[in-house]
Amino acid sequence: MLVVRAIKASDLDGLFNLASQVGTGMTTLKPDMKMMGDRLAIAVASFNETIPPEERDYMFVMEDTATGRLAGVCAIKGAVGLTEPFYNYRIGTLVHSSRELNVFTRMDTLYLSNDLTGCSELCSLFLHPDYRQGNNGKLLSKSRFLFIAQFPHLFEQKIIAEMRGYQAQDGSSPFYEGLGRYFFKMDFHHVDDLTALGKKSFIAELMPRQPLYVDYLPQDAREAIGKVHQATVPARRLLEQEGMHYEGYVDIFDAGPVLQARVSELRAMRDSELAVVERDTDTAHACALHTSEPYLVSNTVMQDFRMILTDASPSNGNIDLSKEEQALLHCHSGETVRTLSLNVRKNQNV
Amino acid sequence: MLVVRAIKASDLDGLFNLASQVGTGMTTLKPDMKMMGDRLAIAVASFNETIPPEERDYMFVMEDTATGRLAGVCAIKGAVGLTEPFYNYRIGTLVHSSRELNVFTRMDTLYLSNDLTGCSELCSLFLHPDYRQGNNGKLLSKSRFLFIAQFPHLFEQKIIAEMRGYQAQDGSSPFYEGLGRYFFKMDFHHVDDLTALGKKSFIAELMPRQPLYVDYLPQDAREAIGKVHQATVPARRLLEQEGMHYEGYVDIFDAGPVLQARVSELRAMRDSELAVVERDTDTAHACALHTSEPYLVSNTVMQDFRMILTDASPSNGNIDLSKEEQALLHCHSGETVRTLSLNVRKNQNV
Amino acid sequence: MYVVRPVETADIAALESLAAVSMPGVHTLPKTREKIEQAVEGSIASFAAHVDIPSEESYMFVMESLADKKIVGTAAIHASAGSNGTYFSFRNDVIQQVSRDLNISHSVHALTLCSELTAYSQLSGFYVDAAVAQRPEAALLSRSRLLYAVQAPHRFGDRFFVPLAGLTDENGGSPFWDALGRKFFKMDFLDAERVIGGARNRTLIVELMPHYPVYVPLLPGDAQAVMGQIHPSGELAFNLLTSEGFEADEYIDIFDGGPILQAHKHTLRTFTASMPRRVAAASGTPASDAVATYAVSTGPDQRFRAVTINCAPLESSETVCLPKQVQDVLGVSEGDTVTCVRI
Amino acid sequence: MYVVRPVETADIAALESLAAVSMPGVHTLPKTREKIEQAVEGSIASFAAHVDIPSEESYMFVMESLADKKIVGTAAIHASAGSNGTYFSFRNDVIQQVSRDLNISHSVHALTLCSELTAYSQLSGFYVDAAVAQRPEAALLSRSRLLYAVQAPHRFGDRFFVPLAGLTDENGGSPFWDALGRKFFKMDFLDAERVIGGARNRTLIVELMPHYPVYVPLLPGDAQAVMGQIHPSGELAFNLLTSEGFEADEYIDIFDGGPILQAHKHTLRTFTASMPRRVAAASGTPASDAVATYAVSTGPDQRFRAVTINCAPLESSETVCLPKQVQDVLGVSEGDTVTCVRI
Repeated sequence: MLVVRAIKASDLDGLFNLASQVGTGMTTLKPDMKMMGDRLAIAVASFNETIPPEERDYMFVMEDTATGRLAGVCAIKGAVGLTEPFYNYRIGTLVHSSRELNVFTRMDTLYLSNDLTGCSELCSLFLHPDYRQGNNGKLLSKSRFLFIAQFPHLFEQKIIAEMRGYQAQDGSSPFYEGLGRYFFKMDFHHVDDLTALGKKSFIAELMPRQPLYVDYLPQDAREAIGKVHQATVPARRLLEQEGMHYEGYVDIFDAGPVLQARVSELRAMRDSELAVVERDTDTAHACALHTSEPYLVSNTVMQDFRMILTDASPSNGNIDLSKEEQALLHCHSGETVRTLSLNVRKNQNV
Repeated sequence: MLVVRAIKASDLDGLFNLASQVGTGMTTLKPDMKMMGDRLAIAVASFNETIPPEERDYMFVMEDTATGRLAGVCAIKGAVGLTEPFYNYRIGTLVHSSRELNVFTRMDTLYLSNDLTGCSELCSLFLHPDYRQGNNGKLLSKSRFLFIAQFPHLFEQKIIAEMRGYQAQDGSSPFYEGLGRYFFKMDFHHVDDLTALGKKSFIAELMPRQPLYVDYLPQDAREAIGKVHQATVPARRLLEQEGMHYEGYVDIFDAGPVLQARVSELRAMRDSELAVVERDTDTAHACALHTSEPYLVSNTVMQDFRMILTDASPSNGNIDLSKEEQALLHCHSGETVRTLSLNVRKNQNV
Repeated sequence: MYVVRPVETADIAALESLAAVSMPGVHTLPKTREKIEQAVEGSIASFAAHVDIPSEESYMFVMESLADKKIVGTAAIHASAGSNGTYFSFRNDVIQQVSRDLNISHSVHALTLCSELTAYSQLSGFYVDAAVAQRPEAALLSRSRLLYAVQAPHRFGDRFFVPLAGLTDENGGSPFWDALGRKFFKMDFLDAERVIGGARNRTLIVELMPHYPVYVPLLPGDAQAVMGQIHPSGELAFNLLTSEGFEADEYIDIFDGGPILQAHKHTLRTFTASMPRRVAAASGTPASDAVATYAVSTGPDQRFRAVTINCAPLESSETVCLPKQVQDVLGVSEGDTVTCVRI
Repeated sequence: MYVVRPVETADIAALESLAAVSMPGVHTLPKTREKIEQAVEGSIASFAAHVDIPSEESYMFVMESLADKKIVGTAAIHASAGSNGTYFSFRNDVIQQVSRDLNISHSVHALTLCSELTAYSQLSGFYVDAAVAQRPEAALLSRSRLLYAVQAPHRFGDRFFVPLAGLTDENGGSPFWDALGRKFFKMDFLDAERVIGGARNRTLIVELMPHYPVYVPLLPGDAQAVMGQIHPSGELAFNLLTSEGFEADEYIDIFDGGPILQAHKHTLRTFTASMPRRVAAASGTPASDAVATYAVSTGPDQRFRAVTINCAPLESSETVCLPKQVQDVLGVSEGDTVTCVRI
């Protein structure tokens, strides 16, 4: 059985093993014992609420309870950009119009910005290849929204997620080749590594400050704007189902999209429901609502937050969870859990 | 009884009388027979769908059926900024940070933008002073969202509403005095009139193009950014209840906020429900759900769209409307109407 | 012998046939009868005008072959480029890019739309017949505008500039336009020039042209290659102007990327090296020590005339010896003062 | 009699006591023993260095009263302002605002952070004792830096600039800083200058300073009022430099808004009017026709010396008559060539 749960100090080795599988392209999850240990300490302090909300980094692991093996990881940061500047390009619109000539030209424009400073962030999602099947990916990614719905006061008004940007067949970034290279004079991966290390003053020093018309860029660079890496397409779709949208912010190097949402408008905030766990009896099972719709269920305890996927559905404020499920959630009948249908239900009234 | 309905060609005189009450500060509703006649013709063509969706201007009037008098007006434009540039200031963030000095400065910045080009717009809301009581203002303002929920395919992905900006006691605009006056060298009201007339090339000619730090402005100009005129506070609140948010766009002259939303995330899109009108019988009335919660109800006919407020509530896909209500809506039992609770219901699960 | 003089109404027909000669770019002659008439009338009014502050005046000169009374060249100068708006150009900026952390240091070129040439005096409309192009009279024609400015400094600014036509391809297309202006104007180069009439001071420029610097490395190679390059037809003008003291490099044209030469009058030879000299009599044939060619001019205004003469160096002389025929052409007599500058 | 010469290790103690004199701004002297030692050693190494491209060299001069062997002034010149980064300043831009529709035309001033002074040579650290300030030796000291550049042009750029301290209030606050720098640095003017050590080429400037033009009309009145104004202590330097040919107005300091004077060497009197002259003997007392004061200098490098003399105009003479004492101070003999320029 799989459970997604708050990370613990004892997970360091498991986390390191997991990170060793990640490969390039994920700057926040590198198999570096020192970095990882530091981050884990912050995560534990976050769940224990011993550091201020904006410094927190809630990490979750997916554990295969049969083996104790860690199958995946994901995280939510309380706020970004409060110690190092957080840069993006924002795509804006400028209209150049002349009545006299009857010309009306609408141009996309890149603005170097720190607009997302202070937003909460979904990040560091990784599922081990052995577990990439069924609803595991959905469980891991969407579990974070249940946590947010349970503790919304811990997060900023807006939440974002940076998506890995489009790369050509040969692994190059057309956007970087069409723009960044002229100013940074080094390879894309080198630049990416520098930012992962937090060395960002070179961005202030070398990046063009003036708004740039997108039309100045070569065709392939233009097309890469807001487009995710092929491997990231499913992850993007999952977040969009939860109410996150691409609003014109992209990575300054590869132009990968930033998805964002008001926390208050996330599907989990609007549609997740509290339910009381029913006693584990045959009667309860017999009366329970039967649907083919899987549900995400979490307990409501910060320090030991745990989430699972179940076939049970909440009904009239109750939910029928099996003994095993209750054990996975560390909860008992009569206690309250939070529920959210795994998939988005279609609105019949539109 | 009051009904909000699609405007008709025969409403021109009534509309002119209404506009005569408006006074200054509302550039889109001036008592000018020629302008008004032109606009009315477009509105009629809009409901008849004889012009493309982006050119449409759906105007609604609130009619007092007892007297036939027009009590209010409001409108939705299919798209803005497609023939004349639509300017705003966007408030962005720039971070100036130096590790060496341990300085981290977060600055708000004004960008001259045409980002909202192509958005649909809520505009021209005016309720005659004689009718400013009870739920009339809510009915008039919110009626538009029922129309959008019924015909969402007619609108762009995003919808906006410009709010009149803050003015000092003496009627001056602190934001304009702190910024625009240096570049336009004329009075605020003169500038406002020019833009109302569609003369906008002077903006391209005179407005500073470079991003401006908000901190350069005097204190009172800074404080006016995103703040509405005192008389506009209630109108703003109504729109915010429906899911519209201030996202950092303001008027270039008075810095009044632009509220905006994704159409798909409007409350009316998520929560409005279709319901079948029950036969007007005593049994139906007796079984009807009784709540103290007023509902907005509309018919579903584009050319003759009509909305009222009712005490009836939808229940299991049906709604019990009285003969009078059915007459106001031009609908009959067995037909489908759209319903939305007038007020926002609190989410019990947060 | 050739004389440069202000244009007259009688020259209109001759100008019309000159205009029929096809020329690239827009900084040349008015093309239609109506435009030519306007230009000639405007010039006559300008020479006649009493001027306090240089404004919309535009002075047009023609070079006439005295032998056959043929017009063989034209040249013009506008008192103030921005008199009717703002004169827009691209300024060549260099941005230093230095990162000490990364040990990177390089510079990036950027083009910034600017109005700094507004209120400069603008030279334009230079054209000479091929037969004269290699003769010192070509320089005389180009320079006569500045000789007039030396005589009437209150009619002009302290700074002068000259836009020269940029490089275009065989079809009249401009790679620079295709990379920039076309994106905003949505039309072909020649159509844009036609619709704007060669002007650089129109409201539609500020409405349509980019307001933020254009980073040159982002431009396609062919657009970068033609920046600051002149159309072959402009070579003669370019050479005459640079030897006069004009400098390129700082500004280029916003449409075709052609060079804009500019200078403060203190650095122009016509201003710094022109000498007033008293007219003395001379025999009709040049003396055997005639080692130098001079432009000699007189005025004022409508009576402006300029010719070239060959004579001994004038630097240490108080007079200039002019044959009777030359005196007649200039409209001067012995004892009058003329302005001389070595060509 | 006073001589200007390169600083030596033996001068350190004297410089330390000079530094004790309180002076505003940052473009003056190093203040601590350690900084002074660094500066002196750097200067000695610079004079001794073989230079291909001007770089981090910094040359420091002192003026010594020969009567009492006292140091009465100092002056310095840096080979290349941006050798260690990029030299930042504000450029004064003027934006033309024209609307033909509305018949509006005015101009708006804007300050743009720029790096154009990078690679210029920078004059700094000018200080003279009050007793000498009114004497021609003050001009000698200021100019000796340029006299050295005339002798060793390969050690310097073609352009020079000098930042002068801006206006501050009685508490050392700067209204210009309060309106601009403070908003980004979040600290007082003097603290900022202390932490940055008067430098204008540090990474933290590009990190903290505004990257977009500052529209001057939006600045508070007191900040606008001090833009380009000098601190009273800089008046002597300002007057000496402007009469040398330096121009203000185009750039101001990014911290205090003080003027930055700049010039191409072709417009500086020391470059355009300096004359090489052969040394001839002279009596110890000035001749009765001594109507002019000259700076006379010799070199090379560490042996650079400069003094003032009074003598008859040298323009039409091939020699300069120097008394034996002066020859000794300069380290020259009859027949040697020295560089002379009128003060």
